[in-house]
Amino acid sequence: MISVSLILIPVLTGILLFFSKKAAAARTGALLAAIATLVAAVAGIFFLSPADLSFDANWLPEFGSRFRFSADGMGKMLVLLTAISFPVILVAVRKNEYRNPGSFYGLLLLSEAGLLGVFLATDALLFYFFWELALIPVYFLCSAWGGEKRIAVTFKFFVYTFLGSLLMLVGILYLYFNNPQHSFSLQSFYELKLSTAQQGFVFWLFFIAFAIKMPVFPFHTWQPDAYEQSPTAVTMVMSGIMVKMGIFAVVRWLLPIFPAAAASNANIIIILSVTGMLYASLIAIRQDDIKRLIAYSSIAHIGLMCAAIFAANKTGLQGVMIQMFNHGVNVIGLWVVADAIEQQLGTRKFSELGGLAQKAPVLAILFVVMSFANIALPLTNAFIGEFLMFNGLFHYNILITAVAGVSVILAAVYTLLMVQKVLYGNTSSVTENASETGGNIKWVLVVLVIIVIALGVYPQPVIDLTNDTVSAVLGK
Amino acid sequence: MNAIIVSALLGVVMMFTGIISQKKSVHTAVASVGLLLLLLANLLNHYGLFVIHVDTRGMFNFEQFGMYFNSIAIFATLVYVLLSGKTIEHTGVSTADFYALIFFVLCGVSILSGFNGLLMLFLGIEIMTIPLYILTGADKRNLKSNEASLKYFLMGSFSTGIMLMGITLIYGATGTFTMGESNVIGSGGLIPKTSFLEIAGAILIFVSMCFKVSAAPFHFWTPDVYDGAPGVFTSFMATIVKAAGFIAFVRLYENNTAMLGPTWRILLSFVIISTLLIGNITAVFQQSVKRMLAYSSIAQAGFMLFALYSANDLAKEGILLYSVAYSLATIGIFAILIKMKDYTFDGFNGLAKSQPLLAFAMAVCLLSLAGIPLTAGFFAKYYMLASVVKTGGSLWLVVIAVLFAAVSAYYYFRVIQAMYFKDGEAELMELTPAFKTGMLALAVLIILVGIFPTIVLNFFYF
Amino acid sequence: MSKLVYLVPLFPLLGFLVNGLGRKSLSKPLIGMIGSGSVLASFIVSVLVFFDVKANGGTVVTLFDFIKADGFTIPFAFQADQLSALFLLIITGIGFLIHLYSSAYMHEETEEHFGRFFAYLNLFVFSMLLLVLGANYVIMFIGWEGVGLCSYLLIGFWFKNNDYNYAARKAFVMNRIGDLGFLLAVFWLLLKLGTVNYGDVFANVSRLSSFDITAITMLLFVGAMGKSAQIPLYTWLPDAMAGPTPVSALIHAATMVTAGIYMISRSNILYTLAPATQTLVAVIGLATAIFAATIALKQNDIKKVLAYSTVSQLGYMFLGLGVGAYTGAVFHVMTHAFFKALLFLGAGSVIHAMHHEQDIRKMGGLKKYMPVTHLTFLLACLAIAGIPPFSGFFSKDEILTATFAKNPVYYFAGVAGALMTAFYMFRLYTLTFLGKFRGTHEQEHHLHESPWQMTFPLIVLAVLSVAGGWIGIPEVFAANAHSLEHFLSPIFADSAKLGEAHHLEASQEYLMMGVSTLLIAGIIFFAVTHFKKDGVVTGAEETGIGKVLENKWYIDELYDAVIVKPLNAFAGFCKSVIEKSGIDGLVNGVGKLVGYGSRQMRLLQSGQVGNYILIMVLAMVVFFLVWFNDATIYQFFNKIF
Amino acid sequence: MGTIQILFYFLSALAIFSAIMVLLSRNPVHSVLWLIAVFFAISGHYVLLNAQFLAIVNLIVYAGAIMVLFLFVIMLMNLNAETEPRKHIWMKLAGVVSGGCLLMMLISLVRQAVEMGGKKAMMAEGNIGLIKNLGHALFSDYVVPFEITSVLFLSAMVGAVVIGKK
Amino acid sequence: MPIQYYIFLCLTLFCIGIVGVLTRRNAIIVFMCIELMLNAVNLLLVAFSKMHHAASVGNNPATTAGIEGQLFVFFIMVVAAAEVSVGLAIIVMMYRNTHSVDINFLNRLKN
Repeated sequence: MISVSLILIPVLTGILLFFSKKAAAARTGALLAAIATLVAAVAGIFFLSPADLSFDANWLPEFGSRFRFSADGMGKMLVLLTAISFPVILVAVRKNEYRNPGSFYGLLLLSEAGLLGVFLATDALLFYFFWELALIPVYFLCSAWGGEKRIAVTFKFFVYTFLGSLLMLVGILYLYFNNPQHSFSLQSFYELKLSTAQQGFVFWLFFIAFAIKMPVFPFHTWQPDAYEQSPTAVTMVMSGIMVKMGIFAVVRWLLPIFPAAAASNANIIIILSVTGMLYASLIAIRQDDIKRLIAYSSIAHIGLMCAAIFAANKTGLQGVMIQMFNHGVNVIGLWVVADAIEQQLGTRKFSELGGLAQKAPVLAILFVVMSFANIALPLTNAFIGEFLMFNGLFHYNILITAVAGVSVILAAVYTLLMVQKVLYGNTSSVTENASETGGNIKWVLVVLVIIVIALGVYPQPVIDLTNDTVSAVLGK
Repeated sequence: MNAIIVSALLGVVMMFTGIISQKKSVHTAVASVGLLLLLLANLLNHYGLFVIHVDTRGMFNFEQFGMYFNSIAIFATLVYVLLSGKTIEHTGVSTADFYALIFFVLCGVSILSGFNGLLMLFLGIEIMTIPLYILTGADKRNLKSNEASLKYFLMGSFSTGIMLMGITLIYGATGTFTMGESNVIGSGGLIPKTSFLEIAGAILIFVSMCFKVSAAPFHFWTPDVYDGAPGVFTSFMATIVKAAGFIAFVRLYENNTAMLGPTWRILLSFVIISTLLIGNITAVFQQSVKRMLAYSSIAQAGFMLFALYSANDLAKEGILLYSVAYSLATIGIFAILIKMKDYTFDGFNGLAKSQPLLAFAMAVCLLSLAGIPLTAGFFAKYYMLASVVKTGGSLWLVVIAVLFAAVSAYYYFRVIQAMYFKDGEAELMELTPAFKTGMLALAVLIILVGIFPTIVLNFFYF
Repeated sequence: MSKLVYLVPLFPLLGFLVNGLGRKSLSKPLIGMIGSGSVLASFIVSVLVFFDVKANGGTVVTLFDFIKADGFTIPFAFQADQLSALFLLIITGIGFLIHLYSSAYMHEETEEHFGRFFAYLNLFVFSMLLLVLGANYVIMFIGWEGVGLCSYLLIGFWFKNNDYNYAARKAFVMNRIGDLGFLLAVFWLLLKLGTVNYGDVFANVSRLSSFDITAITMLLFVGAMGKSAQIPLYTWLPDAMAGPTPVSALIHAATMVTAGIYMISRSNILYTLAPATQTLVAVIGLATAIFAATIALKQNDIKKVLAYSTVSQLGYMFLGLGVGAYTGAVFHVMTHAFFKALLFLGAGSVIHAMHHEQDIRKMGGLKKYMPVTHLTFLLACLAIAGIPPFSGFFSKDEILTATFAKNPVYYFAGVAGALMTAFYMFRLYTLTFLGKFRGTHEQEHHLHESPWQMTFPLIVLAVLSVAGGWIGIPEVFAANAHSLEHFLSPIFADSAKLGEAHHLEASQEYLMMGVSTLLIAGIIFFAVTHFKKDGVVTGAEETGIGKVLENKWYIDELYDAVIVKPLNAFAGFCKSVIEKSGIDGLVNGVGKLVGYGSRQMRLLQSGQVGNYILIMVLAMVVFFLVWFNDATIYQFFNKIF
Repeated sequence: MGTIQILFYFLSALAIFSAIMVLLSRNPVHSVLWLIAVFFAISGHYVLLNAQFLAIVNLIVYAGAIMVLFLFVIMLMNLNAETEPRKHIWMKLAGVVSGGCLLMMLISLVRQAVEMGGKKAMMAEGNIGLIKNLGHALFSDYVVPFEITSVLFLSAMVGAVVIGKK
Repeated sequence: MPIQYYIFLCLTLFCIGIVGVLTRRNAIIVFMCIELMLNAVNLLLVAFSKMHHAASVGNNPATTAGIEGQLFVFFIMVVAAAEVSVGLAIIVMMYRNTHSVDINFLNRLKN
């Protein structure tokens, strides 16, 4: 039952918030709902029996589709990530002014519901529903509250992902009709015995959808623009959680259903991903905008995750699991900083920034920590994930790992470049009057930094949480 | 049969209402009540209660399917009249006559949903289209309306000629007009090639039916006519009439499992692809929302043609759902569009600010047309795709359709973008609270169907 | 006591947290005390651990399981054994002295930055301790990257200066290149052995093929190249002199840069089994030793000379490792830590006195102003030059002797490098302390000896520089005199078993020592007399080979032209061409194509009924044609999918 | 060749010739007249086929009522040869060619339709074309469509009124 | 007569009608050509009707087989009459507004 409340709390509050005119009420309401969701998620994951996270109700019996929820380790972890992220995001943007705050926060909560649904659904049709439900509010958020070029950019994003999900729908239908039980349930999909030829084509229908969402090179071009133009709160949702949808979906919906196709296409996909890692890292080096740099860095990180998934061994997959959580935390942290800077100084251009370390030392330190988490320094959370993923990739192919490893170096190059250009050096005309950032941002970052370090030192809880998924996926 | 008789009678009633009362609102009220009666009569038909018992001598074959569709069509017309009745009143002097014509069209629709035999098909189509020629030209002073009417009339008659030649050739080959006995249509590659006459006839009928449902490359009348006709009537034509065309099309082919022959599918896939291509691609560059909707209706027709392509149970169920989803959404959009001062995309700029409720309803309708989940349109598209996938092949066709569906998002979202994300003063004619409530109810209905499509389907299957 | 080894890194960590979080509210003396005190506490524990280890042998302390994934477990474990105990002493001991020194040296900084400095220093000590204490390669790697981080933070400590920041970044990135090699080696071990614990790895080397061992050792050596500034990854170290001088002393001379040596000594068994890698290590070490020495000959920045000297000395250590003289290398690490730290601190003292003037051409005659500094500096110079009985003599001699046994070419080249070392060190000494003062009057007026916090470490280190070598007196002089070798023998036991024993004749060894000492003394004499003369230092441009040397063989420029610039250009190409016009262009191109198609297709809708009907009729004709041309097209499509 | 054949050929030739003349006449009035000639020829065919009722109705309804209506309209508008702009020559050519293609296609189909081979239309015999029989069928089996056509007429009537109203 | 003759004749007339629709611009003439097409259909229907009659009359002289073809013609005529009334009304309406019956004259709706 608790899983349904996870969806219902944000949905109902979100709809209510549409009618609230007062900014303060909307903010507080959204925050309370997000916290309530977090409490429910924590309770469901850690304190209640696993059955409480499952839910099964009749929905469309004629279609063989039921309203099925249940969470394995990966699902739990991502639910937790979502539930943690939203309060964090809401606190971080608390001071920002938005037009129509009611709609803004309402849509944010709706997207949370969509994301949670994606992570919980074990029915293909339901999964598809939530997949889109997560997309639509984000589309509206970006288009209405984004930057100058928002309409065109978010529309590209929308059409891109919409196309992907339609292809996935075709794939889902194909599986459905090849399913003697005529059911959309995940379990019945797992039990399908598809021939290699059948897998080959349908695999790509799914994969393209997920690859666009992640995004994997060369399907990534919507991403930097969308991240740049979206309001930062939404960027956080997109890069912190939404991209995990793609990875999550590959692990849950692709690998177990199309093992043969996944194995035979692994080479192509891994090479694409690794190319993307290097490519995005290189481009990141030449960026002049914090948001774009983080966006490209995110592409590089996602590329590694995708490659590690298709390396198809337990270590790599374990790394992907943990990295999904960690990347979410880290990238949200970076966006928080980027937003703090943009809100205060009105620019994100490196050429106009510099010397912030003098003016805002606390922010600077937190930023540096997040940056080092971004380059996976040991004892930060990302190290564990990258270590395991590279290790998994190494089992797949030594040479590819070595090439992919170059991105580790490049990551240091661009991240430190960003740190240097923003924090160090002398103050510019823009940063001259900068001051220390607001308390909410500080505390958000402190919380994130604590998570970063804690999971960097003791990652075992996350590994244990997701172990069942890893064994299940690769056991098939 | 009830629907045919009652709608014909109501048509006559409307004519007399026009004589008795000059008040236009009375006409609308009478029409609404009439539609309710008609709906009731048709529903009674489901239970076997007839107004008059008629022995049709095999001219009709009233099945559940057709009657469900009748109910949908009548219900959609009711929604249409409730939402756009005011505009009909403003369109010309002869409001009552317009309603009478609408009832006659409904009579034609009822014939098409129950016809058995090519004679009734022909008569049904004529009864349905002749009033439309008039409605298209209803705005007599408007040259666009004149032009549309003339074009529609000439091309419509031409296609009637083609259809008649087709019917004749089939008659020549089989000696009958009844469909059960002539298994021609669609028996496709299975029948011996010696029956060239039948094939030729079948192709000609196919062509003229494609014309009626505005499938490319026989769609050319659609944009011009939809654009030129008064907005209210475009709304009617693009939804109920078009859906009826599809029902006739499907019924023409139904029970002919042999139609799954490969050659028919070549023709159909050619028609489907070109319809999707022309409808979607051309819509992209339109500046007028009305004309965009005309092209979009072509694009939607491309999707509906899948029901013919797959020709299975799912397709039949799907075409019903598609009719509901598509008609409701389009009626909703037109209801707002015809209240706009400016039909271009820019005319919608900033609508969300001045009329949030209407913008919301409009957005829901547009999302439904685009096939976004949680709206009725999703399940409509779902059914169409599913029915083709179910046939076990032709995945390539589905993928092409999906690509075009993504393109369609482009022009539907342009309206949403204009309403929500652009600044401007969207100007509307005065709105009644009832209208707003109606629009909201429509949006809720669309969402409801989008979540529980089985409500609609189960309702029809009792 | 060894069980409490985790206390050793704990104190600096606490110091880091206290200083880092409280840097705004604590006073400078308190910060200094916390910073130095925490390291002192570590030192005390280290001493206890050392004696425990000496008495009872090594032990492994597992704190918790760091990563427990499929097929392997990586414990967060500390290993207290002879090697790590020795390094603990060096790190905490010298670390403490340098902390003490810093509390005076950094006095000009504001509280906040003062606190930050000590926090970084403590963090560094913590990371370094993690590096040497880790009981497996992953924990070592944590420390390995941690020290890189601290190095980055400390080089860029004065973050207003973008050159410093650049140097910091360069250091980190070059280290990362090495780290990648390290990481790959760790993966390789995990792949083949499923463990990274030293004990398990070394016990199971037999399960590795010789190719595996060679690859792993090569990759590890790449890591060492980065961290220990060997060719080709050495260029960051001279630049790292941008950091405060105590940092250079601690990180870039005494401790961090020797991490590579530590790692290879730790893995000595692997290297012993990989002769190819050993050769590579020796060659790279030797090349670095000589190459860096040549550059040091012509440098005028006091810290740069020392930096190249460090690179060169590190090269010697690798040479030692390469020829299997693991004890010698570790020995040299220790003595080098003493005298190089001393040199840097002395240089710091000079710089402090000169108000941040680092150019030796503007110094001279400081002897009379700074007696303590001068004396300690001189002792350090003698130690590094290898004059007996100073510490450097013993350690360097041990390495060179070992090389002779392996390959005389190494030996002669090594001696040549030692001569250069003596030359540039005494050039530096002479120009700084002897002759006349060449700076401004202003500077001369302010010249003074440094406070006790700075001189005390100098004196302690001077004592160590002189006497530190006596724990490793060659066996030639007295049997069992080499106590260090005995102490470390458990660590290198396996390698020793495998390595062929090649002892030189005692007479030959005496001869070599004598000749090299004489040569070095000669060079020192020449250098002192040559540079003592006035007017040796002119502003004139160097020419020929001198110019090349002064410009460090143009290696930085070469790297810039061959790697950095092309990479940047390629990145720019990716950004503006491939991304914009290529991939995004393709995506947008599809959109544009649709738009174009739309505009063209619109024209079909000509508005003329005749055309419409014409197309209909043509379509009908086509339909008939299709029908009667069989189903081939359709079958074609269905075959594809 | 019997009378019927001669008549058949004559009427066919007349019909085709008149039909072509409908197209070729520049003056709309002439076109109408030629079309009436076609209708007469077709009525002649009906008579040959012994479809007396249709022959009469064709003359009355088509040649009589409908064509007169056309004539009225044309005269009302005072159309003559000059009022119709000529279509572009290429358009005309395209029209003729595509129409010709369709014809050839259809004819070739019919020629291949073996099942039509040897079948004959009954000439001047058979009584199904008589008013008695037709009327009987119309008011028994075909009464429903017959009634339904009334709806068609109603709608046409309403339509004409709507359009005609000021 | 062999039925092919009728088929050929009617198809020819039908296609002449199509060509007329394609080549003329006068709305009335175009409409007339459509009527020509309908008449071709009518004739063919009657011919087929007699053909089917001829096929079954041998077995049963009293049969009315084939009569539906002629009835269909009757309905076509009815429909044609209705169409003509509406069509001419539309043409007249257009003429009143534009004083032209050229189908290409009105060309506002395109693209």
